[in-house]
Amino acid sequence: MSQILDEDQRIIEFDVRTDEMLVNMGPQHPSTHGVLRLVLRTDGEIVSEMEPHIGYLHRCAEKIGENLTARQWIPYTDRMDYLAAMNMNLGWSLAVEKLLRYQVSEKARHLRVLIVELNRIASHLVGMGAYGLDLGTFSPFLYAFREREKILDLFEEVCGARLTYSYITVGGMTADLPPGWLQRCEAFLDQFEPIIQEYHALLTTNAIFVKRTAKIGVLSPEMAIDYGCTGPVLRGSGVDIDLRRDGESIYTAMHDGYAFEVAVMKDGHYPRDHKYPAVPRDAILGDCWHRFFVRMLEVVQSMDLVRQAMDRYSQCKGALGEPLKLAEKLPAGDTYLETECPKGQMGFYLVTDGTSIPWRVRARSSSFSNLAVSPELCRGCLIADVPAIVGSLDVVMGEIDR
Amino acid sequence: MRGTDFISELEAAVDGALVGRDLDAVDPWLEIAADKLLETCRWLKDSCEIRFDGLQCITAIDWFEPDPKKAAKVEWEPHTEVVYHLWSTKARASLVLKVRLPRWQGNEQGKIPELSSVVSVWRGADWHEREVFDLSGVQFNGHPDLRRILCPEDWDGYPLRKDYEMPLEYHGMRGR
Amino acid sequence: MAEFLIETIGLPAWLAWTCVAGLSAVLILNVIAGGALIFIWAERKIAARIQDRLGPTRTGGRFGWLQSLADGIKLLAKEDLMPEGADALLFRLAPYVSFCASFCAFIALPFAFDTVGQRLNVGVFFVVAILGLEVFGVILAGYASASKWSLFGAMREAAQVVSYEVPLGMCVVVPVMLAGSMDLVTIGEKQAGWAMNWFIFHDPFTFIIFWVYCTCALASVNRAPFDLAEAESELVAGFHTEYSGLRWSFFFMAEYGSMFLVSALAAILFLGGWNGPVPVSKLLGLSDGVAVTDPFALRIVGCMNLFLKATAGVLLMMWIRWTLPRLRIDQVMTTCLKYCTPIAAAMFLGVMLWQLFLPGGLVAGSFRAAAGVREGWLEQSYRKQSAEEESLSVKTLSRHVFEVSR
Amino acid sequence: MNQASFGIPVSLFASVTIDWHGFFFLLFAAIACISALMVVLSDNVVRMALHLVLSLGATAGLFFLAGAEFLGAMQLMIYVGGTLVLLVFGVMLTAQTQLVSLRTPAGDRVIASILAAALLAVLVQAAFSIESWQKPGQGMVSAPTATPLGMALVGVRVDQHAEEGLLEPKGGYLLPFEIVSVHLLVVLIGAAYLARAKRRRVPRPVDLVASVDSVEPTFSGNSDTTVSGGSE
Repeated sequence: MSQILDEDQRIIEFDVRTDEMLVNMGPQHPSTHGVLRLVLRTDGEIVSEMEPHIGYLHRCAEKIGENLTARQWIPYTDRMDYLAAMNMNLGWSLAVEKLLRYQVSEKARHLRVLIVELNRIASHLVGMGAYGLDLGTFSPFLYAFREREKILDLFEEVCGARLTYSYITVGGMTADLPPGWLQRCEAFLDQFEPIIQEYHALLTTNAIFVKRTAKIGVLSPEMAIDYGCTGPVLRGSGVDIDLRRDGESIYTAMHDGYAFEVAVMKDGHYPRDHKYPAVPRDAILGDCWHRFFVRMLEVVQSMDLVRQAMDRYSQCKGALGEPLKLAEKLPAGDTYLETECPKGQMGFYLVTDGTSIPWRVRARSSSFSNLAVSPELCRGCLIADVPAIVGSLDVVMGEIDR
Repeated sequence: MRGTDFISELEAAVDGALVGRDLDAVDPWLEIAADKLLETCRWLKDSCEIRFDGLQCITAIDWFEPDPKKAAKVEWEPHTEVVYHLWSTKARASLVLKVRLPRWQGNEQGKIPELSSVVSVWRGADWHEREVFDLSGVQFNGHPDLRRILCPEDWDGYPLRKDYEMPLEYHGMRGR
Repeated sequence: MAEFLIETIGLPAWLAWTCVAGLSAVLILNVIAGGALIFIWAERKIAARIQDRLGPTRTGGRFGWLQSLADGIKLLAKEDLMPEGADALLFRLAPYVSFCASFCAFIALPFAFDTVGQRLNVGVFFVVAILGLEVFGVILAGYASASKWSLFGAMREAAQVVSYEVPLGMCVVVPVMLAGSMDLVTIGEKQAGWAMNWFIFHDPFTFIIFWVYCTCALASVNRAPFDLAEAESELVAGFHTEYSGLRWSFFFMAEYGSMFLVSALAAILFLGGWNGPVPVSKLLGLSDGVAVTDPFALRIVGCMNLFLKATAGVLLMMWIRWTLPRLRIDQVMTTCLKYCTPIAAAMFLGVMLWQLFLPGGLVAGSFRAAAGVREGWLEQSYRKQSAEEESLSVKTLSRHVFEVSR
Repeated sequence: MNQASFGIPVSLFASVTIDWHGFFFLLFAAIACISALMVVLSDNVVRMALHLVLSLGATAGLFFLAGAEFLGAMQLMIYVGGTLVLLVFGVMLTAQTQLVSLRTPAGDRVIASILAAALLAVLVQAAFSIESWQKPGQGMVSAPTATPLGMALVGVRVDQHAEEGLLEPKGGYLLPFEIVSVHLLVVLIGAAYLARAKRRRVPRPVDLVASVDSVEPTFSGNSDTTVSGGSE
């Protein structure tokens, strides 16, 4: 503090100088998603400096990965982004299959798209509900969870678990769909369609919500790419990247034949395949509102994908195919594959030395890089904006700390 | 996926950088000399015609076989390898760079190897390098705030090294 | 009541008056405290219904109506702990200051014609002054619990309530201007008769002023989009983070008390207080229009009317709370200084001009009671007083003005 | 009075009469004086502010007792609601640890008490020299006090013109009232101008991330968590 005093007196003698307070938000804070601690240096209500402290949920999954075979590590990928466990399983399975140059059956491919997109809807619902909680309204959280419960029921029928499924594994799926599941999934999608408009009315176009999120935490496309932000955070800033379309060949092969538009604002407007609410006047591209809106569009996009996957899955003649053996021998070498998860691009790096146990396993988490940009966004905002900004990044601590 | 012209371009731009390569692996990679790393990365991001503007991930692999029996059969000798995964958002292309470092600086136990930080090139590298420093013990010179990110501040040892021993006690909590 | 005690039981005068005073005090306290209990249960039920769930169903009967009792017992049983850095005296005093401020405003609040604790001639002014006191308890609580977060909460709340008193004051002056007196009973009485008489339909300006009043009332009671003080997403629970058990319940009672107060005030000032939309009693010939001589039963009906309107106001507040997100502190301030105050001032001017140019109102009808006050006062001042009329002592003048106005 | 026997020994109460008006008068007067004294004597700044609020609140009570409801409500709103909230704000902001207790040296106390005693003597003598204050008050005047005030403002001096039937309303107090309010407005704008934060020409060198570490040790050692951080 001393060097501030001997500054040029003329400028600051009339200024009302309040001393800086170091305030601790978390790690048990109700608004931060999980155990994330934010140290705010505040000057009155203005936050001059924010530093996130992570590592409270670190379970060293990577060290354990060096003692388990590829299929035995699947449950650990569940616990990383526990809101979208299916996407995590898919990411790890595809990475291993890329190393083995193994091709799953046609039926398994469509089933994977179906299950993964359904899990994306569930994850975005939690994101939307928790964001409403950050801004002070409690009801959307309960509406979101009511719908999510229905998806979890569907998953429970498929693989017996509601949160950490370990359903998609290396070489295929652990089980096929139970009879009548497709009709129940169809029923869910039909009744879910109008409810999306409810969420738009309740949050997206709500005047107070727009006031709390528009022009807050504006992330420029260059900074987003520089910090390695991915997923809705990147698309919220207008960068047109979606790995399902421009990812690695093995990942895009899974989605070829599916018609979908990437939810991003291209030359001034979002895709018009459905009736979406208009963008409010004072929302700038890259602010919290746009990140939230991109997630809401992706829910509708995922619903289309699920419908297409259901048709293709039911038309497939061949057998589903068995997953690989538990202790499958892995060829020496290393491979890296990123898949499009709800929070962003989740990368798995696998280094093997020829035995069935990998030498080194590395999970590149999307929320890890998304959160890295938060000090940049929170500089100079108000205290009440910090949960709004961190909430809009939709971070999950399990994925960050691994 | 990298044409030979790209490699010749790279060698022309930064001489002595390319030390090794393997183009027919599942993910072709190039090996870069440790001291030329920062220069290469700056060239890749700014002046190369495929702009690698995104740093996906930095990983450190500890090539060291702890028990002597297997160590005899292994063909590589112990070293630490830092792997950079880059990708270009415009050209949708990805690239893997590897850098070979000794396990300990000057081979005496306890002094961790040095490497120049690429935070000045990609801001995203900040937290990735802090994690590599925290878990695998690689000192990144030029990093603005190199502290442990996942383990507590005063944790000793680098967990992801093959010869890492779990401490018996930490602030009164029993380790084993 | 006092006469009954003196004649029949033969108590000395002063004791009779003491009993009456004690009884009315207890009556008001229990009515409001009872109301608060019901509102706690109602809040849980409404929140549940809005969020597509059931709310309390098992405590006491099918609709969980004993939930408030269960809450009360839980709060009583909880330990009243105090943070070690806290300032003992202030920490204990704060809830009582807040509770008393919120409840002693009911002294001047009439429930039906002339059934009021103490009929103050400055009723409205007194209630607004007391509303300002409640923030004092909050500041003490925030400061005394010696934690950064509570201090933040207290500062925010104090800034908000103090700044919202300005537009609230302006909105409250409009009905006073229409009724010509600050006495709540007179204001209520002016809106007798058909619903058209209510001040909210008096002219377009008062209609807008009613909604500005609702916003300011919401803000000064710290509810719904303006509940900055206990913004759990940022400040955990604002100024009452450190309170638990009975002390915390005092803050809770104060909040519900002032919620009921503010909506009752809105009912009286704008929605005709104890007068129902249709003057049933006059149509049925039960009362001859002069409220003073109404039979006692009509007072009970009056109370019912006011309670219904006030409860409707409270339910509206609850409904808003469970649908709208929260505003930021600077947005709350800008709505106050940039929106509420200028609009209130403009409408105030509008109502004044309206009164001046259209004293009879658009529909020139006899029921324009407010205008009567002015003519009565002017004629009376110019007409030479004949000797036999009593001298214009303070008491006679006010009664005189009062009769002329009806 | 017919002695209806309700089993209450009515005669017991007949002798004792409590004059509530007098009782409350004494109560409020006592509170006002004692808390005024406490303001001077207590050394904790926040306690001082609290006692000041109590004494001003008690004077408001006295006004209500004297039937001047308008004045009482005014006192409550202006003093207790307005000024003191700002005072407590100021006290709360400044009363960090080192400023909370203000010790007055013994010498000053002696001089202060002498001065106070002299002032008190003068006031008491002046008070009792007015004969209408000798005998105790004859009870509350519960007349509506706001209406005549309002009309006095507009010009109809009800209490003076009672006799000759207020022929034509004189100027009243409207003009001075408006002048005072404009004056207050000017004062407000001046204060706001002085207190506004200057636009900085030189951005204040907020010592960025590095200094966060300097403060860090107080938090990171999770065994000795000092309370300086958030309460949780």
